[in-house]
Amino acid sequence: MKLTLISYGIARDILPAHKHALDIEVNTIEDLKTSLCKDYPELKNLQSISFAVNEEYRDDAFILSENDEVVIIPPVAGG
Amino acid sequence: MKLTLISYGIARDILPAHKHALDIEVNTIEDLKTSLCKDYPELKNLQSISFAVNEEYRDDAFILSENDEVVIIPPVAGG
Amino acid sequence: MIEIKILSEPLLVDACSKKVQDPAAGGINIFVGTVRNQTKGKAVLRLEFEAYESMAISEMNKIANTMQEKWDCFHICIHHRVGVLNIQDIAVVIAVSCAHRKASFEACQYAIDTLKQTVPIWKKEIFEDGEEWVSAHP
Amino acid sequence: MIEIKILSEPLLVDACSKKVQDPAAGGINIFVGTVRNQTKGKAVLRLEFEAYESMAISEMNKIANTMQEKWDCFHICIHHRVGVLNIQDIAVVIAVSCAHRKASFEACQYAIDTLKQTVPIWKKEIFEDGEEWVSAHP
Repeated sequence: MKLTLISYGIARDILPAHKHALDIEVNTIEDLKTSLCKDYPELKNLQSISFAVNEEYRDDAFILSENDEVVIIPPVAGG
Repeated sequence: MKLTLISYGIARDILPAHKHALDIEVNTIEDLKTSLCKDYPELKNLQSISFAVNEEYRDDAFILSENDEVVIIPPVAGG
Repeated sequence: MIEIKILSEPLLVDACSKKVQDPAAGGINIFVGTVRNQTKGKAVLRLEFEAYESMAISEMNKIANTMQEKWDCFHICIHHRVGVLNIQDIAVVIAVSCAHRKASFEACQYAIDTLKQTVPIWKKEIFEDGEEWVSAHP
Repeated sequence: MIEIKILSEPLLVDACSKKVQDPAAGGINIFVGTVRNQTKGKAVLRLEFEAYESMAISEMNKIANTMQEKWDCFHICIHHRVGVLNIQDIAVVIAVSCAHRKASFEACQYAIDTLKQTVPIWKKEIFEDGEEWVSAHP
């Protein structure tokens, strides 16, 4: 499945680029998380990782679709 | 005892003047309150009356001295 | 730093906020009290505030001292206006800075709650058909 | 009225306060978050904020909607800054107006607490000898 992965904050430092094309065998957010944590083990050291699709947080069971833009959200720290 | 009575807010409307000289037989704030409420019965309709001497609230038992400036404080409503 | 003022000109929120800024502060809380256009459903035209100024300042200083003792506030700025105020005008600004935000909220709420109970300031509401000292009667 | 902005220029407290004024409002509460000069005792030189802007605005709108539902707020203004911030600079201003003051305090505290949990904005602390994304690691 072709996805675009967008990363911010510390995730942007760990992943190869702010915007990053993936061609990957995954169904759910959970699959994507597992795959990313294997390829980029530093992600496992983070306090949390969340994912957003279409500007909404999505849980592990969320089913990804071809060409989704997925945003990886490390622990937020606004304010 | 000679006292100066200073009044604000609604008390100023009830008493003859903002600053008002009294010559009156009183010992305590309580005596003064009783006397004023007799002379100006509208004071009894107020939600509360407090008194200050030297910029501090004083309770009923406070003993007045010759020439004290006594401030009558009707219910406050700042803010 | 504690700054307490009773002013007859319009109050500025930014001025109070800047007064309490501190390099070690993480949170500033500000309460701004404005004049409402009605009271119990009756239209208010304007308000007139008067203060027993020296004692009002002394009572506001007591409030600020308690805030510093209880919530470790860095800086406190309280500006209260007197004179004639129109609808939406600012009657009071209370700004407080603390290391952390929770303390700033608690301290500021204590300040406005206590100010309304103890500080000798009075206001008269002016209606179309009369006027009334606020809270004077039960 | 709800106004949510992410800005790269300095934030103004007065601007937010004025936005939420209302003739029916009696209380405005404002939270101002400023950059602290240290974190866990270590001197901070400056902060760098970045936001996933479209989602950050959407999440801040959710917060504002909840404030209106839960506390009957009249108006809410949230300005968050991004880019490089120096010590004492304002990172966020949240202003809210309500008929009564208690609601304004509660709604504003809810807003900043929730903003820090859900809004996709990140900050990096720059020290003399390195830098660190805030809250990234356990």
